[in-house]
Amino acid sequence: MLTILFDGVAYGMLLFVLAVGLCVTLGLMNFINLAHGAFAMAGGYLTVVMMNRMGLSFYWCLPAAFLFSAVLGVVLERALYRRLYDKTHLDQVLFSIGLIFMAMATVDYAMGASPQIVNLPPSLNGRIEILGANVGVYRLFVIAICGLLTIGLQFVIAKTRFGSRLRASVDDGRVARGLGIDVTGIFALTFAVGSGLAGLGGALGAPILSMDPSFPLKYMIFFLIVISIGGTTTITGPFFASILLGVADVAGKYFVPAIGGFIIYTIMVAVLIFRPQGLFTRSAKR
Amino acid sequence: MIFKSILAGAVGLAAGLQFTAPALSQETVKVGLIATLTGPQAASGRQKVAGARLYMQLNGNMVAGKKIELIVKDDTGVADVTRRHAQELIVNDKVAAIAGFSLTPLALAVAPVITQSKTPAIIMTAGTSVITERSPYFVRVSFTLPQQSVPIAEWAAKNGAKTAVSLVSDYGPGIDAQNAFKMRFEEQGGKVLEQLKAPLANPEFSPFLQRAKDLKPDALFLFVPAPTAGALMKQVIDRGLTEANIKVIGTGDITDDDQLNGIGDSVLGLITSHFYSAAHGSALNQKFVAEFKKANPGMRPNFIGVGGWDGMHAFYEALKKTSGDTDGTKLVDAMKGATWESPRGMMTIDPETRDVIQDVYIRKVEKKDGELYNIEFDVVKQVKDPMHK
Amino acid sequence: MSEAPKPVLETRALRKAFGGITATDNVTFSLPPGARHALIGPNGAGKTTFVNLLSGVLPATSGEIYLNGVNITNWSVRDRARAGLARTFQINQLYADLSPLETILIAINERENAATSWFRPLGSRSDLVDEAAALLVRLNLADVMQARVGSLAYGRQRLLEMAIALASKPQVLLLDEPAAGVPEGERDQILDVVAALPADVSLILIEHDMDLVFRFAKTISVLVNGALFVEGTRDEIARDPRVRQVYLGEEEIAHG
Amino acid sequence: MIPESPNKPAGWLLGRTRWRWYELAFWAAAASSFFIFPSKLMLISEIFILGLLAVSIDLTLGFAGLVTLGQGAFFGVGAYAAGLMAQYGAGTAPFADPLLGLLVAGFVAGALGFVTSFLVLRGSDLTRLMVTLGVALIVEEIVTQAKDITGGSDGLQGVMSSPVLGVWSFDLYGKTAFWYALIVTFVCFWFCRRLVNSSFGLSLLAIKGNPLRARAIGMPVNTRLVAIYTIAAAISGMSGGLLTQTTQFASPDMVAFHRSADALLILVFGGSGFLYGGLVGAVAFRVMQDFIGNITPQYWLFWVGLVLVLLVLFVRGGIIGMLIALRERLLRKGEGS
Repeated sequence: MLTILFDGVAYGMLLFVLAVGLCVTLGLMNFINLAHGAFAMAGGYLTVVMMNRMGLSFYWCLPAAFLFSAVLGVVLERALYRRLYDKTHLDQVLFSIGLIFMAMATVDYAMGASPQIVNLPPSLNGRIEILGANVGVYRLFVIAICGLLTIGLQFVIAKTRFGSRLRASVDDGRVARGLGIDVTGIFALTFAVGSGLAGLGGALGAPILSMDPSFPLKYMIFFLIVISIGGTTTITGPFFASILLGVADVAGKYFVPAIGGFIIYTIMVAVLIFRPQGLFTRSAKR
Repeated sequence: MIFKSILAGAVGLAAGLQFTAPALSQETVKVGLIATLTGPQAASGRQKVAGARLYMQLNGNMVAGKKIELIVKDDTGVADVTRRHAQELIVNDKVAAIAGFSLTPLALAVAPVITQSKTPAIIMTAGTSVITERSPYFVRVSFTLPQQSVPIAEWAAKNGAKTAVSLVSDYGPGIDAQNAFKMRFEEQGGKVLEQLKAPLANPEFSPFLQRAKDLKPDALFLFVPAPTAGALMKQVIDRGLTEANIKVIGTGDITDDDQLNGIGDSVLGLITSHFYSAAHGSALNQKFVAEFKKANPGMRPNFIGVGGWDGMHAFYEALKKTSGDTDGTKLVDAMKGATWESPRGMMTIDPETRDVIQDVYIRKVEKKDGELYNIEFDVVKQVKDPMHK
Repeated sequence: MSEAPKPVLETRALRKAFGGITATDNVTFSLPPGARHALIGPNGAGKTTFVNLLSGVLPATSGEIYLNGVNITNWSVRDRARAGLARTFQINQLYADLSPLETILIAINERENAATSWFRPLGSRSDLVDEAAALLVRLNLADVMQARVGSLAYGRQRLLEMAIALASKPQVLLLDEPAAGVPEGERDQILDVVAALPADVSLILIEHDMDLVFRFAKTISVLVNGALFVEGTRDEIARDPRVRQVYLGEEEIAHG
Repeated sequence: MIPESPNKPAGWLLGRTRWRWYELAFWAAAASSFFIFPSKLMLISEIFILGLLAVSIDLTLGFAGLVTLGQGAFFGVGAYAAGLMAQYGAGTAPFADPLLGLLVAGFVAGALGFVTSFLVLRGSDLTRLMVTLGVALIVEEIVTQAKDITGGSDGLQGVMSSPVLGVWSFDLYGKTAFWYALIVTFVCFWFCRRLVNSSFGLSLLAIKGNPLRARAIGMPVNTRLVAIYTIAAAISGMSGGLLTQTTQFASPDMVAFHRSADALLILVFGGSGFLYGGLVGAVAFRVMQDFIGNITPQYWLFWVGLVLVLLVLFVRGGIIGMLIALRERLLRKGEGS
């Protein structure tokens, strides 16, 4: 039982790292970037290339994936995304679907359509007993990394000057601008960090989820669910939403395998019906 | 302004059509190959096309005085596109036969078209038993899931497994495999504790695997479509099922030759049953593997690639037998009962069911020359699909 | 004016708070039939909030609103409109891509329950179209009847804004700064239209422009900080020193 | 477009709803494609069907301003409804009748549209996109899970409809399918055209343009939105039924996300809010797919993505919007000289 909970938490944590950047940038600029998964894919494939082709250690891949996706993010943001801030949501959706298509075809061209598999270093393989639960070492590693990241993010947002400016900008961009906060700059930085986190999530997920070119589309739905449940005003909302989603998905498939696939969608629609602003938004807004 | 757009559309349509406009020639016999070249199943499509092209490259494109032309179409894995391509290939390109079909629904979608037009359709991949019953013009050179699952069920029962759990992808072939496995395993005195089905588009197998693990069976039988197998095997290893003394077995799909090296050493020793291994010892297979690798750098032929090869072979031989007559019914009749040596070993088209009869091997994953291979160590000769009555 | 019998529109202790800020503070007010009433007050006095409460755009925090003696406090914007309470908006709420004719037809169709007709083409009810056209003629918009609303001069858009409200043949009409932002040259047209409104329509005018207020209103309420500061006839208000102090004085400074 | 005498406003309004020569030309071209491209009948039928789906999205998006990412749900439900009618009614004449099947498809999809319409009334564009997407995903799950009825991942196979009106059976060349799809598409389109040109259509524009103003006029905004959402769902369902009947099977990818996405792209590609945008977009999209697919079958997605990105960045109103802009520029130039 505990093992299932543990797996669910690990899966949820991974989803959180993958999706958190999207939540914050959505809240910040009210921009729907469905192509967020493409940044995760970039990180995942970088890991594949670094490990399988260049033979580098998995541990090097994680920071590299972060940096790679972050740079990619900032370049695209400056070059393309910023032209779309004042367009309608529909335009943004179409634009980012277009980007997804391009990313999928590019990866297909460069890396082939087969799923790429990453082999973990021996130190991360195997299973250990914790509190009577039999858990995979790698999942423990994922939880540890994601947990640290979450605490780190929370710290940055709650305690630093950048964090307070970010919060102000998310709360009300117009007022923040009026106060002389460089919302555009904050956004570019947040976008980069968010993309970088997605890349890191892709790298972390590569050994579990296997990378193939349809990754951004496959996970887009999960991101949307995280946002719609968690809201976009804080990072605690998406965090709890991700954990809830991970646990519900894993437990659902474990206990009722026949209808496991339904559970997450049902949760999403139920939340949107009863709490259209998200499940965790109000509590998170104090 | 709308008129202009119509004009533009019409001109564009015409421009688009030039590329596929039928260029009829009496000397040419066309074969339509409908493969999935984009989307999640793209890897299988490329194997198939590579196998078919390789056959033509090594055996020339002249058969019975006719030039064979292969027309490749991408169905993107969507059934109505498969159907439209089939219909257009038959009606416009006047192909003598169509071939391909990476998934069962894609094959089933063309059944009414080939029956109506009396066009042979050679199934190179899809593996649900029922397909060949849906039209008298289906001929299968690949395999059926029950055909692959029954031998491993027997092997498992013989090797001391009393209980088993099966985990398959939730679609036609998976259910076929699961049922055939259960049937034979229980005939041999075993007990299948639970039949688990994971959604076809499922990235996370861990809850299903955990459930299988918690049921503590002697054996876990797995089947998923080839491109997903890598991810599943990773999670099987990661979940520590082997350490829990559960014997992981399955059909060869999960140790797909194309991906085996990517999965890594952790699958060493895994036992599967399948009709093809790139390590098959015959001279023909060694030549096939070598040429395939030469023509497609970075790829290693798998059972789908060999299906592409044999599909072309079946057509070549049938056309020879009819002396170049491309009448669909005659071609299908010519294929019935045909026997030949494939890179996989000897195979026959069952004259009754038009389904493939072939040897099924029990193999173990081993390392050879620094690469992982499925090494065959036992064989069940000339297996018929057990589901056909 | 409280002695007037059977008010058309009435509020009792109406209150609206945004967080800690009270934008409308215990306003009890009544409007007799055929009234020509102006609501004035300094910037931020809560005039527009009050109109939004009356028309249902904002829900009241507490208190009640009555239309013809019926409690409409919890009615939707739409139900109030159908009951005869029409309004214009301080900032034009128009359809830039439609023509004035269509714009007016939308309102007339709703009034006549003709908007659910989905099969007959627009314009097949020539009686309704003629009525729309007549209204536009009355408001001096005949020449631009078929133009794109977005291409009209600002003053004419303000007229159209009023025409929409009139098209629903309201009993009570709330005019939210009809002349706001209209250049001097086009102002008279608006004043003429306001002056020529049918006598049986009860009017509430919110306005900054004192010329307009004094030319048009018979009674005036002054709102300060969301509360009703003073009420009276035009002359009473004009003479009231407190009003001069809080409001008119400020105006003079602003104008001076 | 040509203003008539301004003192006859009713005539002016009526005149704007009259059929124009270029509309007639469009449909004439559609019909004559039967003779021009006899080898592409299936593809053209598919274009009609896709175009009709896009037109139904135009009703909600282009006229009522509701964004949706899940029209595929209605399309798929209609597809399965028509398929099941034909399959279970096979042999028994009235049930396998394609026209009855189409009506049932429309009705079932409309019913689903009606029920789910209440979900899209609230919230922002973002929640709408996600709710519609969520509904489509759930429908997709149901279709894959309910194997006994829908055939699961394998889909419904061998759906044989009776001959249309008892006379024309569906043939291999797709001739019957072509005319059947064309006529159904035309009738549905004609219906939509009447709808948007009516008082009801005008009131939708009012809601799209400014819901606050519409309410202040006394318009029951939510009722209207429910109505149009339901109608659009029914039309989507009929287009889905058409696909099942002309291709003789139904499969889960008729409900899949890419259906909704494709249809939306097609609409935006063609230009939303013109009603013809969906049809023009479907033609252009398929031609492009065919064209690029023939050059590079593996990577055509890239070019589609690029076209989308460029479209969003540089073009307003899709193909039709572009043509209108071009026409206006030409007219202005004409006046200038």
